[in-house]
Amino acid sequence: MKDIIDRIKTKYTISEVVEQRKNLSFVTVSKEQAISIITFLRDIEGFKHLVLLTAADWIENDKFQLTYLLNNPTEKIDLGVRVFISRENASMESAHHLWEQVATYQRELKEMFGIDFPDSPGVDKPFILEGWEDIPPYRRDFDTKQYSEDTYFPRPGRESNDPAEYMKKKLYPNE
Amino acid sequence: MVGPIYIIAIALGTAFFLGFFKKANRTFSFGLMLLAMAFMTFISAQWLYAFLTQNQETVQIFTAGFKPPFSISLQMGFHESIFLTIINVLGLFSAIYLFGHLRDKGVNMMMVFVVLFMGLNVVVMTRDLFNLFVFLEISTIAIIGLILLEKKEDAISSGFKYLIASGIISGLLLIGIIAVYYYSESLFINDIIASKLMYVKGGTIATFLILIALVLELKPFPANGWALDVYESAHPGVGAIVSSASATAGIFILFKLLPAFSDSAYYIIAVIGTLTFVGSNLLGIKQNKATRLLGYSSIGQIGLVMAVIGLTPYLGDKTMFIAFGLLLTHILAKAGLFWLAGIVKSKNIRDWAVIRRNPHLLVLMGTFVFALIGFPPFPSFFAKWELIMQLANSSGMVWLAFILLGSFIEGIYMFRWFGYAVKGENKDLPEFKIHWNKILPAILFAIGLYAFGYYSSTLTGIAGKFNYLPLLFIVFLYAIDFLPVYIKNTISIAGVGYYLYTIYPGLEEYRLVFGLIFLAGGMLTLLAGYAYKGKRQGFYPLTIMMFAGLLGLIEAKTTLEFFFAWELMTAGSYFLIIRGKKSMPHALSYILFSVGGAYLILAGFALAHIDQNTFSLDILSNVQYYAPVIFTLLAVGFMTKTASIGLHIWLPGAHAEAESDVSPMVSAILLKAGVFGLIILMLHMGFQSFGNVDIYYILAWIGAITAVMGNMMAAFQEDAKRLLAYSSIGFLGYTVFGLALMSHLGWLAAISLSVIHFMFKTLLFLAIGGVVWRVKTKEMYKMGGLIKKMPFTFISVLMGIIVISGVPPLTGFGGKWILYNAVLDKGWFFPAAAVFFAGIIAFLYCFRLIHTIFLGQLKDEHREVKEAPFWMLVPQYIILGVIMLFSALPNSLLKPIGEILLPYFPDGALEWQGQLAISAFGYWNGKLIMFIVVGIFVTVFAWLWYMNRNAQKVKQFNIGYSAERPSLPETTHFAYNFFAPYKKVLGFLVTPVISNFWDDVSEGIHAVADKIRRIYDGNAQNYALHIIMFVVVFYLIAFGGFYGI
Amino acid sequence: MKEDFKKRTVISPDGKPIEIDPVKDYFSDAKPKVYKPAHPVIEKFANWARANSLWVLGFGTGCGAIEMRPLMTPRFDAYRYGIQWRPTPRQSSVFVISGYLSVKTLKRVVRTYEQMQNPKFVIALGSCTINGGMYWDSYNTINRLDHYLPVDVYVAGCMPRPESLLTGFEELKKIIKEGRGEGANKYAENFDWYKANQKKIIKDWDMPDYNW
Amino acid sequence: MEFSIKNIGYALLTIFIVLNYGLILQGIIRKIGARVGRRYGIRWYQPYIDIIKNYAKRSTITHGVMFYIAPVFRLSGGIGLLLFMPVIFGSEIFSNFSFAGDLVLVLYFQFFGILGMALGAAESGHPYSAIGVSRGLSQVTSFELPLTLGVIAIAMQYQTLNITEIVAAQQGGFLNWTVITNPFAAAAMLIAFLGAMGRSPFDVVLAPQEIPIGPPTEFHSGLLGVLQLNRAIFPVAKLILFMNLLFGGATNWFELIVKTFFIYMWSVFVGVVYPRFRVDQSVRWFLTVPLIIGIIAIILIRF
Repeated sequence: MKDIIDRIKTKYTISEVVEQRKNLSFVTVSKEQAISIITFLRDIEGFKHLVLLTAADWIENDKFQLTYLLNNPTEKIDLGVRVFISRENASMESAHHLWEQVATYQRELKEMFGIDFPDSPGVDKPFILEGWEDIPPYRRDFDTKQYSEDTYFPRPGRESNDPAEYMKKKLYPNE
Repeated sequence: MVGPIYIIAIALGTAFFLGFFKKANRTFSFGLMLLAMAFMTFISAQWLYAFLTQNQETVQIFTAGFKPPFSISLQMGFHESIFLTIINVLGLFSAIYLFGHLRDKGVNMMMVFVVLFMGLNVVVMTRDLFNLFVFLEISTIAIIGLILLEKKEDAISSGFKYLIASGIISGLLLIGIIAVYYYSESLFINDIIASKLMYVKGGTIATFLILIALVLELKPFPANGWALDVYESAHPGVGAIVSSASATAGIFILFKLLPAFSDSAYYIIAVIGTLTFVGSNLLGIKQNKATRLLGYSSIGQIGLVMAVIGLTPYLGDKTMFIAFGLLLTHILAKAGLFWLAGIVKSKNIRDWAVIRRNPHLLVLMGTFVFALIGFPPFPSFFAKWELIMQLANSSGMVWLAFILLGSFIEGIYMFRWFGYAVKGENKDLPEFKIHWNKILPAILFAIGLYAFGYYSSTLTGIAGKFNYLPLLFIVFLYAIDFLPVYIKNTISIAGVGYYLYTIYPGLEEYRLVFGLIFLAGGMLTLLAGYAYKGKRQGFYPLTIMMFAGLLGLIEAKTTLEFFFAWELMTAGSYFLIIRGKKSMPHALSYILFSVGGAYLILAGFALAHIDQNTFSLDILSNVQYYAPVIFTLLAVGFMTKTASIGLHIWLPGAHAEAESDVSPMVSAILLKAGVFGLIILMLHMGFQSFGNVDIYYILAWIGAITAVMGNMMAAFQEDAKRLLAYSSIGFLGYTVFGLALMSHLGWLAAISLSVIHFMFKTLLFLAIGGVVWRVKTKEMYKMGGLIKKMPFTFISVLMGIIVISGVPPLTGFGGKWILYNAVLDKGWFFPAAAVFFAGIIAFLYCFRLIHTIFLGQLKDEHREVKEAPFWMLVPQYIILGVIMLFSALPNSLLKPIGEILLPYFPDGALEWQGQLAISAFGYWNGKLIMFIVVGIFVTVFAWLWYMNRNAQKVKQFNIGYSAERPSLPETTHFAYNFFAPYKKVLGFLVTPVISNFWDDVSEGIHAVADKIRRIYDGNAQNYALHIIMFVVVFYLIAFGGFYGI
Repeated sequence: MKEDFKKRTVISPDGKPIEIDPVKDYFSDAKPKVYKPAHPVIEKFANWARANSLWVLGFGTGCGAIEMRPLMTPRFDAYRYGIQWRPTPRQSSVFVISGYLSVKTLKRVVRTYEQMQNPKFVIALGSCTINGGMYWDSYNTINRLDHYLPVDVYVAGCMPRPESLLTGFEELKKIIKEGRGEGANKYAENFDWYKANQKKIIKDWDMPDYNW
Repeated sequence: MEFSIKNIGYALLTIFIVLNYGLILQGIIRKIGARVGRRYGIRWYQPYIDIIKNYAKRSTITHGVMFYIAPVFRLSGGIGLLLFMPVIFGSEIFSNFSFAGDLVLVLYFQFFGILGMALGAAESGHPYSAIGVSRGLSQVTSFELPLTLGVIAIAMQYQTLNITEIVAAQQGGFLNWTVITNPFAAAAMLIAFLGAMGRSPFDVVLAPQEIPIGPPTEFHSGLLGVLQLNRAIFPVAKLILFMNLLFGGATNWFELIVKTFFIYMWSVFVGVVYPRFRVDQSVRWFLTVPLIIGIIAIILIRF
């Protein structure tokens, strides 16, 4: 694992390395170099399989974090490539030319986070939400509870309990 | 009476006199020349008239005052007068035709022209061998002059080749003449004949040389490359002269000198003639230059005439009639075609589509082409008929086969050429102008063809008089072709109706049934014609031509009349078929199969005619020899029309591409002609077998396989009309099977199925035609849901398919029931099982037809489509009425047919009790079934309707679609490759093995033609070599084999 | 709206351009009807038959679909109560909404419900259909099914066991026999209200108001 | 024999009996199936309830005229098939309209309903209907060939197409039954019978999970009710046909019920044992084994 990261380092800049497990590491790279690094990993280092592409909203830093989780089936190791991109006009280079299925991930990210992937096939087509008009629901500034209350006719009288509290009260009422 | 010597005098005088007008006034010179030609024509015609009407004796004219052998003598006899008239008439019209050309080229050309005809005249008349040689040379040189004066490079080159070739020939001829003179001491032909030179030692070689020279003069295959180049490059007017006039003279010389040769010379001439006929036509196949193609045809035709002369021992006193018939047709038609080639000026036959800009020219071309192939009513038809009859009668089977083969091959390229003219793309082709002087001769010649055709029909010497009334009606319709459709349609229907009315009382038995199918059916389908607007140029004469042929079949009492009608029908239907949009290749394969089939029929009739004095159809009943062969020939011939398996490949395309109202004519009606033929054949000839093999059993299998394959292929079609066409093939398979059973029930099934097939196929083709009319496509998967737009058409189709599938209570079931009983009676279970299997397969295409067109999803484009034209629906609903009548009262159809069959098949008839039919095995009451089924149906329907009277009407996408909804009608309509799983299993059965086979045959013929054609490389030396080699080979064969020993 | 449902112009065989509005041209736009019950005697008999022949539409809308399957097995054997499964809404009479319902699924559910024939019954299975259950604050699942479809029987629980579902069916039978199973008519009567609720959350409404 | 008004009464009686028998048979067969699977299964009278339920549906939609009358075709086909056959041998009452036509009529009348149903299903515009019809027709054509061979063999054996006479010839003990006297023809026909009944392995036409029950996928309410009536009558009519041809007919209703029940069980047994065939598989199969058996039957009868 280490030598792989070293080999990447000879060519590219890696800003942070996190070794999660023996066979799982994460590297943080710049937006510009990301696709190039992934291509290198796929073609040279044998990470033939894209496990997933996902995003996280770091609203505090005004960033989205994209994670490309790659798998090397022969070495049985995983490597996550993290990219931070700006929340404003979030956009990232498309990787669908490397794996066709990436287009689907990117479509989902476009819908749920509003991250654009120019030139990705069908990226603007609705994925799960048909005709969504609000801000993308996975952004942390979207208040899902509020939205649900405004939209879905909450039944009056519904009580929500914290399960732990509730069970504690029920099982040990005297404590 | 003006003496024949004046012909020479006038010609010479004019030629001489013209010299004075060098450049003065060309039109005047031309007038003078024309006058001379006219006078020459007049003289010869006058003699001919005298011979024909006044018992004129043959006249001998001696020049220089001595008697032969010391003088040049001319003879004017009956034959001479005919040939002279032909040649001079041709000369006269050639002159008219060449008016502009001759005027431009000047007096020299005119002089040469006159001299040419003088030469030809003398060649015909002279009785002096050397004189013959001289004038032969004169005319040859004159022709070369005509060619060379053209002053075009290829013309000069070909003239040069001609020169070399004729040099060799004249050399041979001259040596021969010297030898003859040496041995017989006379040049007077009568003396030579009398001297029996053949039997003088050394005389053999002399006559041989003359014979070979004369034969070479006629351009035998393959030593004729030079002639082809001439035909191709010379002015078409000159080509006409070479092809017609000089060839005529050449034939006459041969004819004249024939008695001088030994009897085996006949054989040689026959061999060379036949070889030339077949070989030249074979090479013609690959041609696509019009004039060269005509050249091949010319050579072939002259070869045929040569063969006829050579076959004199077989033909006896019919030789002259045959030879004249063929020659006359050849001259008129070929000259006409060459002239047309001069008008159209398109070298490539593909560009002849341009001729269509003037439909009358097309009519002329059609006349000439059909005359050449030997269609009625042209002289060649009668000549060929006699030829084949006589050949068969005197056991010339091999000759017969080869001549028919050659004729067939000629048909291939002539019809291909004609097809291009009728159907080719003519948008970007250059304009052409028609000068009166060019078109007039062609028109007169065409009229001449018809006139001589009529005249020859009176000479056939059999009692049967042809029924020319329908033909006159065709001419009448042609004359009023400028009128709008509805008038012509009314007239046509009235004409057919009137004719039916007049002949109805005279029709009996099965002729009545088929008469009604042909004529009443014709009237019905013609009704649909009212739907058309405009003029529909040329449609009505052709339609009536087909119906005239069909009714001729009904009325025919003799084999000749039958064959006449058969050919007429073929020609008419060919024209109808080729009218369709993309029907050029299909029409070609149709006509080729038809012509091929017709020749088989001809051969069959000829063999049947052996040792019988009459031509009555009854000769088939007491055939003397070769009965199974005759049966096979005729059966295969008729089965080309019923499109039985192996002979069916012409049908789908032809029927599918035809116009909406033509499809029912050619499918529902025309195919019955084949059935009718088979019926006549089987009734007359009875049981036949090859050794132990029962031909009828084979026929039954053919019928069964046809039924299975036809239906199977129908099920896999995407094109609605093609589907119907294949279904016709299948259904005719049942009919053939039924006929092959040779029992009362089998025939009852076959004939009633014929009637039923006529009804439902007319119904379906008209209905589908109406749909195609509206939606402008034949691909079924592009339609769908049309029931809402065309409910009336839908009902027609629904009834039609119920009848096809044989589901009770409609009348189709009757046919199935009878067939079952017939099979149990006969015991041929395996073919029968195939037939019933085919009946079930019919469900596949029936459902597909109605589903993919009328049910399922309506397409965007068809949302505003209207119901089919009213006049298309009228005949459909008349037929529907009749179908319902026959369904409810089956004995109204079956009982009369049964009574017709009773005299022929007295055993096993159905017993009728009211509407209850009882056979040896079962029973069937059509009326009762109808009542019961309708009763149940109405009851259930009334109940259901009451239950659901408030049903909500919904639209086409309101379907439970797995919680989604359809988005496009195209993707929701399940139609394309509908029976995919079925195709996966049984698709191998419908791989186009048979089409491939025929394709291979045609490829093969083309390849052979192409190989052989390479000997014509355009090199004069090679051509000369060919001639020499021909002589050598001929010599070796002649002296090695049979000649003079 | 999908491309296929936008207006388009095609050329007819005659060469004339035709305007096609798929939603109008290809779908019936009739409103649902209220069907009056027949004469009480007949209706009672009919209701008995309806109650004893519950044809359930085989459409699992949420996680509860897994609870329906055991009903077919020998352990629970719902057939003995006259409960059978049909593959098409046309022939079914009971629609079991099995658990949470996302907006996307709701669109299909509405369409399918409307394709069923009157009388038709809805069993709402699980808490999610009652008040949203554990998805009560989700941006994408509904909270109350009865705002979109008339519900005959609720089966509470997360998830209810198959036995509960069977009890629900028995309850439905009771309701039908008593002549209270008029959900379809209720839907037709309050059609505008239901439609307004549905359209409020189904944003790309590309179908006619009532899917026959 | 002539048609008279009392025939209608007899016909109604026959239809009534057969309808009830058909419905009960349906229920019982399903019950048996359930018991084999250790379930209680439906109540034996469940088919009745289902039919009543469907008629009690209040709303109906229609896709067009053909859609509307397709069930009518189907039921008319079923009833007609039944009425054109002698149901009880020797009984004037239950011979119905068999005097209108013979075996050939019965064979071809089967298609009346099939064709009408196919057309109506197609008009619904549902692609699954059309796919189902395509499969159905393909399968019908293929089993029809061995059936035809069998029928020809039987007709030759008895020298008649009259069903009553065929039954008459088999009287006098089971050794006279066609199934004993002409085993190959019987085998061919019994195999074709499997196809005709449309049960597994030849039930790909209806394939509920794949093309929601195929052709009738759009039928509902009263229209479906009519189809259900036919599903009760038509199989029984076919059973009676095969019973008449192969198993000596029946001289009373009890005999008929026993015989048809066991003939039906034949298709049930096969259905339980074999999984579903694809169309191309079943077509291929019908055109091999049963076809050969049929050919052997013909050869035996011929020589």
